[in-house]
Amino acid sequence: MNIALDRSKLLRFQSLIALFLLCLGLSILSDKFLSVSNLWNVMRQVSVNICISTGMTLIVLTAGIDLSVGSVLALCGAIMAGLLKNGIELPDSNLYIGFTILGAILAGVITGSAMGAFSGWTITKFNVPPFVATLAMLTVARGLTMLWTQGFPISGLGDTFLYFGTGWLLGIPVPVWISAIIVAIAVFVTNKTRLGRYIYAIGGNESASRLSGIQVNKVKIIVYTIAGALAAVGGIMVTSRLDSAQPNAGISYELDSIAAVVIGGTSLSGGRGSILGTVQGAIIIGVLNNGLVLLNVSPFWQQVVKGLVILIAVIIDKSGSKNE
Amino acid sequence: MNIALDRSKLLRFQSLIALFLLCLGLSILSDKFLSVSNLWNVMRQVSVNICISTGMTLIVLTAGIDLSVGSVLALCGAIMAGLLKNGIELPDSNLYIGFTILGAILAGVITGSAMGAFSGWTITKFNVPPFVATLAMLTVARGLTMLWTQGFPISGLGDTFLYFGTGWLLGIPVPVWISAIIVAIAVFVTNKTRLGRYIYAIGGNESASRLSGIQVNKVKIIVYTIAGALAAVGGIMVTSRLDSAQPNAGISYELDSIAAVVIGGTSLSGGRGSILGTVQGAIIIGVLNNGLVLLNVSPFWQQVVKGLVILIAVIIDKSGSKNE
Amino acid sequence: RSKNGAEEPKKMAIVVSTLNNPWFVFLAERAQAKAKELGYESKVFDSQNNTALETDHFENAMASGYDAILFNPTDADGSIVNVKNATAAGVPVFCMDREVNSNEAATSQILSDSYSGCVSIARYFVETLNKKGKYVEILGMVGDNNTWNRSKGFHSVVDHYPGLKMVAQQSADFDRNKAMEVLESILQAQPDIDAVFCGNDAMAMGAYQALVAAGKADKVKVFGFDGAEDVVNSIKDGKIMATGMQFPEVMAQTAANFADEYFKGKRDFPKKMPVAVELVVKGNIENYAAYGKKE
Amino acid sequence: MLQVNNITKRFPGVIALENVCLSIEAGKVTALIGENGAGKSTLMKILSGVYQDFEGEIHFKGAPVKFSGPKDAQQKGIAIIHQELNLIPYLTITENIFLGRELLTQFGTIDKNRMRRKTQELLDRLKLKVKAETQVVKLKVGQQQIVEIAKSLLTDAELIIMDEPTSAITGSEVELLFDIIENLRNEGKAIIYVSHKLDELFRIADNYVVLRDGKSIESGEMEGITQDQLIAKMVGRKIEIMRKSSGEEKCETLLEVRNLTLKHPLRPKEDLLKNISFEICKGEIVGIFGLMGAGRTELLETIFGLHATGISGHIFMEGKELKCASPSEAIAAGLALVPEDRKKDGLVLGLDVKTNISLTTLHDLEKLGTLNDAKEVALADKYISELKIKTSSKNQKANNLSGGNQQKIVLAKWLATKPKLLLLDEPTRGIDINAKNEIYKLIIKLADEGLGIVVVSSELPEILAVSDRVLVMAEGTLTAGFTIAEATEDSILRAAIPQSHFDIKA
Ligand SMILES: Nc1ncnc2c1ncn2[C@@H]1O[C@H](COP(=O)(O)OP(=O)(O)OP(=O)(O)O)[C@@H](O)[C@H]1O
Ligand SMILES: Nc1ncnc2c1ncn2[C@@H]1O[C@H](COP(=O)(O)OP(=O)(O)OP(=O)(O)O)[C@@H](O)[C@H]1O
Ligand SMILES: O[C@@H]1[C@H](O)[C@H](O)CO[C@H]1O
Ligand SMILES: [Mg+2]
Ligand SMILES: [Mg+2]
Repeated sequence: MNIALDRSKLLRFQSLIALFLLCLGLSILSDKFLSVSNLWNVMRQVSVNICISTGMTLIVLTAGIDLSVGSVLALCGAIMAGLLKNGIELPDSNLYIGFTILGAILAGVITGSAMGAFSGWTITKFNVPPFVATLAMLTVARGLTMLWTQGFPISGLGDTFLYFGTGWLLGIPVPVWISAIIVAIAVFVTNKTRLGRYIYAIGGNESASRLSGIQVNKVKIIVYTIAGALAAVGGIMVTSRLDSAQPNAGISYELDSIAAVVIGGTSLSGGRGSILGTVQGAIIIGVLNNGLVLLNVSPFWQQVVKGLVILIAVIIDKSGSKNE
Repeated sequence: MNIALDRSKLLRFQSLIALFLLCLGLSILSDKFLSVSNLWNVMRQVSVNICISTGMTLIVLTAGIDLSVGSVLALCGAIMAGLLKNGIELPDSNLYIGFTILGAILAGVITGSAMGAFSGWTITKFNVPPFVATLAMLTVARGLTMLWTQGFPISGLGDTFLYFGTGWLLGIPVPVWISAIIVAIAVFVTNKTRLGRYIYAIGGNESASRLSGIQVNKVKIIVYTIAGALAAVGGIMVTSRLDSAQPNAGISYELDSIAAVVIGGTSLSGGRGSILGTVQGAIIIGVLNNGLVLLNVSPFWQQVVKGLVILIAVIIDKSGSKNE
Repeated sequence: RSKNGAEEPKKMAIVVSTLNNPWFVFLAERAQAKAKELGYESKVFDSQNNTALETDHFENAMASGYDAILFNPTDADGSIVNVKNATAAGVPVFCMDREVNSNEAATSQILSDSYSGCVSIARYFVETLNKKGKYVEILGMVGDNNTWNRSKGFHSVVDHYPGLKMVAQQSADFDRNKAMEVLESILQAQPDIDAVFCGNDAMAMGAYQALVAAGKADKVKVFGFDGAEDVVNSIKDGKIMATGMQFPEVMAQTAANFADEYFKGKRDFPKKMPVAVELVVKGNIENYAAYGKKE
Repeated sequence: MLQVNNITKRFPGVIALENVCLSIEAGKVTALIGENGAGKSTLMKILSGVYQDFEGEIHFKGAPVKFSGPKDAQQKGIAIIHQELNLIPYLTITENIFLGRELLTQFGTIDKNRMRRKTQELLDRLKLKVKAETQVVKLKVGQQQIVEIAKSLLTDAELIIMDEPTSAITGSEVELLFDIIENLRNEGKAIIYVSHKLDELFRIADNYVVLRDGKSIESGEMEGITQDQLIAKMVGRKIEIMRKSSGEEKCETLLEVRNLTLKHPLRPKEDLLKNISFEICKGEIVGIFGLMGAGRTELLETIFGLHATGISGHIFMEGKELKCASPSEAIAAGLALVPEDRKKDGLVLGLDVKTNISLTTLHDLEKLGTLNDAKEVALADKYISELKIKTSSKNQKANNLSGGNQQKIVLAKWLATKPKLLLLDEPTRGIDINAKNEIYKLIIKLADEGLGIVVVSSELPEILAVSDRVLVMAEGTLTAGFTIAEATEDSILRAAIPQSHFDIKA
């Protein structure tokens, strides 16, 4: 009577078929695709999306959503860059505080966490739908970014800082390391810890979870805070890669991120899905972007093709995992 | 045992408090706000959002979502403008088909409906989550717009066509007429017809609806088709107002539209909400945009203020309608 | 760089900041046409105003063997890294229209000078308004450095005239529809303005339409920047006062020619080659067409 | 009227029905009985057109039929009350009852007034005192069940299937339903009645059909058969029906409730609970009886910390005052609540059996901050075997289990917390007689181990079977308390009938 395959097993294969077909097609169409350097290339490019989509997955698993990731990323990147470059000057007290790289990064991550926590707080305390709360945060964080940067990029952050976005370690790009570590932790948390279990339970049935003694609000706030922190980590990578914090960085990242989550098989109504599915979703999107360029598809056609391929990938997925 | 207030009554008041407070605040801060001409101004500006948000409301009521409204709007506008201005030329057969305004509009609306129907079809036939299906459509429709326009605006559409966006009829701007008529029909459909009833039922409990013999898939396809057609109507208004179809029209309209729906009290999980609520939501957003400009708030601060006000509006709403 | 020594045909990548704006579409199109004319394969990459995506494009372009990059950067600072990486890998980069803030990074930069372009517009602005009046400024995207180059160029002149009073400054994201809506609202608060200065021509057209709807088109003077088709026609009809004509075609063709010469062995290019922005007004409109001089 | 031949229905990995045959006569009530998971609901879903992929054939009114869907079956004359409520929460009663078969005006619009009138008639006939335009979400489970009944009565069906129609209703509502069934039978309609309440079957059924493990075992006439014989056919062996032998022990107070009052969340002038005081001793089982809406659920929820506002009075657990602020505090104090609506409040339906069982005790399964799989599996195995949960695997989704087995999972997850006081709200709703018996045994065993247990139930026999003491509630007040020795059906019922009923009659 062993009908039910282990859930985790199933999810791991969820979108692999689509990804495999995509890669197969691309490697037939272009001999450049399967080269080692191109594959690292793709992986480095998807790192940021994997990083923020990991947080997004946790949120979506609780049946929430976070539209603010892109602007929180921009804000945190700008704060890091600004502190690193200019420190804080308090003109009247003649005080100047300089920041080390670590200090600046910490400040950025704290900012991201605080923004996430604030969203989580409005969502749980005032019962504001996550869509609205994070839409408001999207706008607010973008505004704060503009205020902080006055609309100008903050550039020239020094070679050490560049390492996070452009360095290599043991033959693997640093951003890939960062996102891999984050994914590993998130997989561990979702599968092996209480918090992870609560996340699934809340998304599956909030009221039953509450009755089971789970502190639903606390868990939700934690999850939004984590997502904010991960957006900040994304901000480190983007800023470091460009050696510059762009005031309009991260625009519409929320769509790419949610797309990765959903293509990876996580249900927007919560309770079902996995981090590894999301990673596959993000890679599918990344491979697609890379492949369309390799194949020399014109930019206008690219959008049409990209839309259709995503659609087909999800359809293949669905039919592959029907017996779930 | 008369706990249940009439649903329709409740919803009609849902976001009025927030809207009222907002208007009160603005009329204190700026003496220009409450002038008749400014109010028509706001109403004209929100017409497009009301129009597409009406379709969005129907979709959200079925527990769906449509991210493609903005690009479908752009595509339909471009097709209308292109046909109106250049007709269709088939070079090899030496054929030229000219289009009247009515013909061009019809072609646009048919395009919009077809795009909507296609989304609905993929959602129901292949069980693709609406988020993904319409995200794909967002990309595809934008690509098609670029292909059709080759990236250049199509301008100079003639004075008659301008009437839809800029004309006045009986002292009321034509776009306001158009959106009012659409809202009236949609209110009628949701409250007085089977289709409306089924839309609520499907969003409330899809499997129970199916058990009641409702053709769930058919209803969904109809709803996405209507939303596509309404996006096309939005396209008429935008194109006509500008006397030009912009290839990048409608970018990120989906967020404004969903925000109007949600601020108006419609639940993203479906089954609950109303068209009139959405109208109020759209007006809140429109008033806010208008107010911030009237007060000449600096563009940097605008986004911060806008985000916070939306948040507060929803919180007021929630506490106002707690006894729902 | 092919394995057996036989030269593969060279390819040019054209990386532009966005295609959501006809001006850049035109720039990309012209570059592509010129490359083709010179006998090269080329491909257009759309960075969608996103510097990180631009980085991806650079990487992808190098991975798939492009030999030169005709480049319209998203950001003067943020794009430096991309340019450096490419030139370090032996792929020359020719900047078009917008610059990167580094003298060494790019092989050559063929630039449109927004700042001085707006200085000329501002002089004409002061002159037509007779040094006094109320005006509105409509900015482009606030996170875009072109927005500020233009605004600063403009204010460097206009701010010296106390009679000229800016009554509102709002952003409309380089978008025609937004500019119209923003100005509609501004007109409610400031019904008696004399002029509108817009950061690009799309917004100038939107502003003009708002004025038409409000019945003020003949009282309020509109100024744009770019030299887009609609605005050139409108200047002819006296609807819009002036614009700053940029020459995307010239820049695109120069960049493609430079790349061609680079392939043929030339290495010493001017680090910076400014392409002046010319003031277009009704008086000289006969010399101009959309995005350039009349043939 | 209806003939079913050799029906087989498979779910992935499970054969739910195997060569089932039965025949149903017009003008008769046929009882369909079987343990939880025997396949009753599955069979009913096939007969009402919900499942279309099965082997075997159905003859209806002499001709073979194949339904294309539920609506088709409905149009051909088969109506069903599903075991699981199938209502749309945010639509009104009227809208639900007429869903998919709305009455239209001559203009093609929805005829709200006519539908509302018809609905109100039906509701009046079923004595449900709510307005037809009330949203279903605002109804209690019992009231929703009556709406489901009303839905099936709307059209003139030839065959009416009732899958556990009384699982959430009590006393007078049940009587009403029986009257209606009687009328339908007299009109010559056929009725299939699925229930675990055997005494009901003896009152209304003419014939019976027994299913066991997806196979049809036997059928015959109710006349002449005894309850024990029926149970034996169902279970495959004889079982002893439990009854608590009440020993008088001295009381060591576990829970003390003093002057508890709870305000109505919306209408502050109204109290849902009025000045309630009672005690529970260690090792004692207290049954709380009341009619629908008496406030029993509210009482348990308040004790469990689900109504943080509007409370006055005191609750002491082992002498320490409980703040009633949140379930997690209640759990920490040693309380456990098995809620009335298992789907809404009890289970995470999309998760598997194992995960649901362990949800309340995850901190015990942690080692170095990591959940220990082996411990979790052991916990699940323990309760699956102890409570005889019928599931294909501990990794089966809770959603795919039969109703009774779902209830056992909820019990399991609370027993796992090793509570001192167990609050059970309708713990055997929808559970078969055998499983019920197991649960009674378990309740009694737990009490013997020193747990205090509160059993809220609408079934008098159940109350009388397990309680040491019976409390009766009506309209939010405690109207009577009996020791089990004093308690009689009559006295309990008398105390349960709200005072206002007498007022109206007087
Ligand atoms: N959708 C499904 N997927 C897998 N298995 C199912 C599904 N529905 C029912 N089953 C299985 O089929 C069997 C019969 O279930 P059914 O619901 O018909 O039982 P029942 O007799 O109505 O029980 P109860 O008295 O508890 O309501 C059970 O083993 C159940 O787990
Ligand atoms: N959320 C609510 N909003 C309004 N009234 C409510 C709510 N919950 C309960 N009530 C009312 O409170 C009273 C007590 O309900 P409660 O559920 O406690 O009764 P019960 O004895 O458990 O009945 P049942 O047998 O239906 O479970 C009822 O009159 C009910 O209508
Ligand atoms: O000239 C172009 C366009 O006008 C655009 O609108 C902004 O960037 C500039 O470089
Ligand atoms: Mg059943
Ligand atoms: Mg109850």
